[in-house]
Amino acid sequence: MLTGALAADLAVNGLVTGLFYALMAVGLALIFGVLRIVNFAHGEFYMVGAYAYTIVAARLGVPLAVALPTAFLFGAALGWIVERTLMRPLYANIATWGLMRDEYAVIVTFGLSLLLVNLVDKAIGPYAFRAPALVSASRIVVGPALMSGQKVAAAGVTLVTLAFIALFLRFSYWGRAVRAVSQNRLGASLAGIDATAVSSLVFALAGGLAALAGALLSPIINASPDVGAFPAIKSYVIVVLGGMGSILGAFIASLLLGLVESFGAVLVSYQYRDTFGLVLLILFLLFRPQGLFGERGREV
Amino acid sequence: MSSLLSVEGVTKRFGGLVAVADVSFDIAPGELVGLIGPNGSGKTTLLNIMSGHLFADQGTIRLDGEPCTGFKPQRLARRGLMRMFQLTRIFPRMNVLDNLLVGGRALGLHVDEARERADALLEELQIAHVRHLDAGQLSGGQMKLLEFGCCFMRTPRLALLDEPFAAIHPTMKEIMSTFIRARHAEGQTFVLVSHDMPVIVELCPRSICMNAGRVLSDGKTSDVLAAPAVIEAYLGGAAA
Amino acid sequence: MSGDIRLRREFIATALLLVMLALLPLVQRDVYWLGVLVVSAYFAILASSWNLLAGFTGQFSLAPAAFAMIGAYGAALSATYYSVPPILGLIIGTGAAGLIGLVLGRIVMRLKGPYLALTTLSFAEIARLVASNSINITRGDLGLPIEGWFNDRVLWFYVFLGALAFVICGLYLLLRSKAGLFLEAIRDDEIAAARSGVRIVFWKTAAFAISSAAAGFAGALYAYFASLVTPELGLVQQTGLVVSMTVIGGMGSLIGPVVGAFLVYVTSEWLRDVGGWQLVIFAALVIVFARLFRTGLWGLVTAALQPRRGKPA
Amino acid sequence: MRNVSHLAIAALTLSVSLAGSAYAADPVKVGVTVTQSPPGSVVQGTQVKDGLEVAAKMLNDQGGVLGRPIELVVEDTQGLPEKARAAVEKLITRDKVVAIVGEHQSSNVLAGMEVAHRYHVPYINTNGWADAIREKGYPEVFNPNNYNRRVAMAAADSIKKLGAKKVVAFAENTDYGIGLAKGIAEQLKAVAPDISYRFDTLDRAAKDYLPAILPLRSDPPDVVVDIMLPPAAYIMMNQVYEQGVAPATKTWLYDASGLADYPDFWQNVKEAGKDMLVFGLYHPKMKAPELAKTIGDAYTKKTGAQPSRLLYQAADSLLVVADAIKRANSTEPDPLVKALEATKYTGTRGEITFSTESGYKYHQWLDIPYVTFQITEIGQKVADAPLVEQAGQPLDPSKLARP
Repeated sequence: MLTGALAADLAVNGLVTGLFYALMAVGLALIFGVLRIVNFAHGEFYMVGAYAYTIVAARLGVPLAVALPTAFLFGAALGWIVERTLMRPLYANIATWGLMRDEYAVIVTFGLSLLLVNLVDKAIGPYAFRAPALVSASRIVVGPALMSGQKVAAAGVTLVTLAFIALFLRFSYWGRAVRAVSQNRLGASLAGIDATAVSSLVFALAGGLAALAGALLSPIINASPDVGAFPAIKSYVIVVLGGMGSILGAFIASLLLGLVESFGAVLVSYQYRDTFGLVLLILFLLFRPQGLFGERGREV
Repeated sequence: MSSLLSVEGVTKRFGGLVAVADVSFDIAPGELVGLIGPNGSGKTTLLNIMSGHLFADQGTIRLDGEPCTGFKPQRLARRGLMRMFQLTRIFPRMNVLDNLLVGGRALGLHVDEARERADALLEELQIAHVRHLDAGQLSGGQMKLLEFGCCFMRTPRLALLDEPFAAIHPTMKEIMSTFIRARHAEGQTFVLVSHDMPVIVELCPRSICMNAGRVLSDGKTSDVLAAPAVIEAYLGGAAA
Repeated sequence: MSGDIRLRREFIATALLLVMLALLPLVQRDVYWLGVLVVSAYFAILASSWNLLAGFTGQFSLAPAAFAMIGAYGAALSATYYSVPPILGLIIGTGAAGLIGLVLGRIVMRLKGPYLALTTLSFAEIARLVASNSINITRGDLGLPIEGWFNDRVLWFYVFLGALAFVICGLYLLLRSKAGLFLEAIRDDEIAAARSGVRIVFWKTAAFAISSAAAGFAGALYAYFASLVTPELGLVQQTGLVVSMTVIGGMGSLIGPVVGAFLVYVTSEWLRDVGGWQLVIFAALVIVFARLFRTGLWGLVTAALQPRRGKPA
Repeated sequence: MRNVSHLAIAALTLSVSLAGSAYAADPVKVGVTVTQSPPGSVVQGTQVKDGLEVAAKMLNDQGGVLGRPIELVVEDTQGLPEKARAAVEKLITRDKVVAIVGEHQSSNVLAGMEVAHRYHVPYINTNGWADAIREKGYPEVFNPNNYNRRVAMAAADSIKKLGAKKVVAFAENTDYGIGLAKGIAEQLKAVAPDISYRFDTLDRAAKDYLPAILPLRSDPPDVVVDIMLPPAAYIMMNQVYEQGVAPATKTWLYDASGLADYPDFWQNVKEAGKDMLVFGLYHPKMKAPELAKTIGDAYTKKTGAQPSRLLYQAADSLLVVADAIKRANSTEPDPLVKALEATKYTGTRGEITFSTESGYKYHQWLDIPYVTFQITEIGQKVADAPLVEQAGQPLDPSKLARP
């Protein structure tokens, strides 16, 4: 039943979805690369971004060109604060802890996620907010596929942002510093790189990107307190597939997951489409922990 | 054959590097063998292979003549082969007494038996006063003593000690060497890895010197240390 | 103080706590509050079982709620399609959770830290998604209604309290045996434990299976109590609550999770009428405790009881 | 997070031997369960809540019932059955209400009425369409609102009149959605067996239905039937339009859920709503009793919004209870249930009576009026949307405007 037209449709839509995933996952991969932890509050950065954009654009009536960066900054600020207040102990000597490093990281980020979700739920309310679309066109032809203008615009912004991030990591001093620290924290700090500052930077960046993703999609998904849970889980899957900590891996894995879900939903099962990624995650962790491209092995 | 542990043509490669190259020797019951050699000569790798933490690419290890290559550490432990690590490994969030009990109970001692044994060890190693502290709070030396003790909760057939004396206070060093001497007198078998030549000379009747993964010399400690190859190795090691 | 003395003290404290709870119906017979206490007990069982994994074995699973859900569906499905009696349903639910736990535990044996957390989280999500999307079998999010067992709220309260006591006693017996020693050893240093001759695979898998079974037991019991089983039982947020309760009460102690569960749950119900910021407060508490008082409330209490021996915090 | 705190009340979803009947105290408390937060339809919930408040105010201005004012006790269900069930338990055990009204989602009615049945407290189903609710045959449950069988018949007739050969329905994964989707299947088999019909069940919490929609692009059906509620329905409609499936020259969009008169309809859909055919339970051009105007005006005064079917259904639910209390001259369950069964009350949509036949007709107001109309302009008010099927008359294709 898979006609050429349908296949093209699924491919285009899958890739676009993958782009959005990437915006979330890259940040998570950066954090893991530098700190060796999974941020279980990543989805809440996304949620905060969605609200920031919606409130700034819809309530305060600020132009979208301003609202989007505002969302990014919101997420970045949050990420920075989180790193400063909660992540510092991770570099401290943890031998004497009642809690070990990994447990601490999981509990704290997990608790943070609960905190943010409920804070927003109480402070702003459980209602879903509708955000103004980036463009009003409700149908645009994209190659073989049709797509809502909002989606096309969001995809465009995403592409630009990702390209920018890539250049930043590749060429800027701080970009190189980030890569150095994720390869060898000790070595990097011996080489005079401020690993702590890099950690802050990475958290801010990750927070900003996730928030931007939330902002871009809020017109489609409608901001609500628990809106982050889903994209977060997707990005966990992606980070594992791409090889924990590998940025390029995360990007490619994002597109891949997008395609897998898009085709799987039609060819395999619509009902269980969301389990595909999770099954992949488990299989990868068990049989190919270094992911598709990562070199690093599982910590045993 | 009377050998307790026999290493036959064991070889281990890491990528290009040959860490252990066709090493063979036997250890008879009751022996106290010093395993010496410059850094990177393959001592620890060899020990890891003997204790089941690494698997040899070639060659076999025999315990009482039975091949036990590829056995997991816990299985070898149950066979009475005890390993003390160079980097101390204890249970930081458990108190000192429980640290010892783990070994005893795992090797099938009854609670009370294990208790008595532990108390005796604590006295002998002079760390009885910290028995109820969490091991994580001990000083480096005390931790070493504790791990040392863990190896003797149930008299091992063979104790593999990796640098027990490295970087600890002389009195603690003394406690351990006394302990070793006493047990050796009772017929306990040891393999002792150390850079501390005086201790080796003092404790070990026999020594095996390795360099670049090979056995340079094996025999009476004094002869081994006198062997030109050995001296060369150490000087070379020093020069390098 | 030695490990088993500490454990015995915690056990006695827990026993006293349960006895006090058992007296509550004398003063409070309001069905609403009895219900709240029942749910608290439900969470206390979940937290205690999770604590066996995270607190004593160092396996930081994020699937306790999922196993409770599995237990609940085990009971509900067998009741719906084979109309088995509640007792049998309980056994089926517990068994199903325990069996799946055994398999999962064996699979994730070698995984640590974030890797273990992610794998168990994914498993939990898969379980929930399957439950909520297999509409023809489970009626999906609409939930599977089952015949309540009995209706007397006071009786239910004692059933759950009994179940909790049962689980606590089981854990106590397990932990004071050599198993407790081995599990803690594995938590602290697997290699050292292996060196000492501890059977790592066996004990880790066993702990996972037992913990899962206990969670499944709680879930199955809850199914008969609520008489409606929905996939929401397996939501990650439910796990979040279990973690919070354990951390606040005190991880790695027998009594901590129980205290945490009743404290967090009853207070949050009690605060419900005044704005319902309770969940915000508790989430914040979790972070504060993890950051500053890593041994939880119980740790603070014991520290206060014997100031001269500063316990590691 | 809500899902957790809801567990507590969920704990109370059990009958209790004590506290059998909600005994009355000044004032007369009536319990209300509505959706006030997602994933359920908040818009529906708000309309119902406002409608009930308008009706309550009107009643109280006229001196209440038995000389006592009516007090509404409102609980949020989030559209989740477990919470609905818990809410009803709380209302009965804690607040001692004399009756429950307002529920507007079938799954929640099915969960909540169990509790009401156990405590033997009257339960007025304000907007639960699922036939299963009636088929349970609970004496406490009354249905002065629409039922799936009726929509199914209407939809089947319309589809037949449209001369469709191939029909696809998108149904939400609820008792309402699945129930109605199956109902239409049965009716079509009865009236037009040659029409090929299938339905996809969509998760109302999902944000992306493309995987279900894309396959239709290559071979579109003649009619796409919507059996979903907002906000999911809006997302689905937009994506169906975005993919050029419907409304399109080849394909009609038939709304079987009465979407068009939701206040936020046009905020959420644009072109996607134009040319849509709507099964309507309310249209200003329908003839209605005096009371409708009174309530309608009060509602517009209170909310500034146009009257809607849910407003009238909500109002009638409460008015029927009040009427029964007056006739029974009591708030005790038994007399109340008896009085309700004997209801012959002219509410805002006509004379309400409850059939006692078993099956889907049990305690159902059988002949609630409905119409079919077509949205012909973006942003069009329901009032201006031309009727293509008058109440009680067959659909007239000549009145239809092809997209």
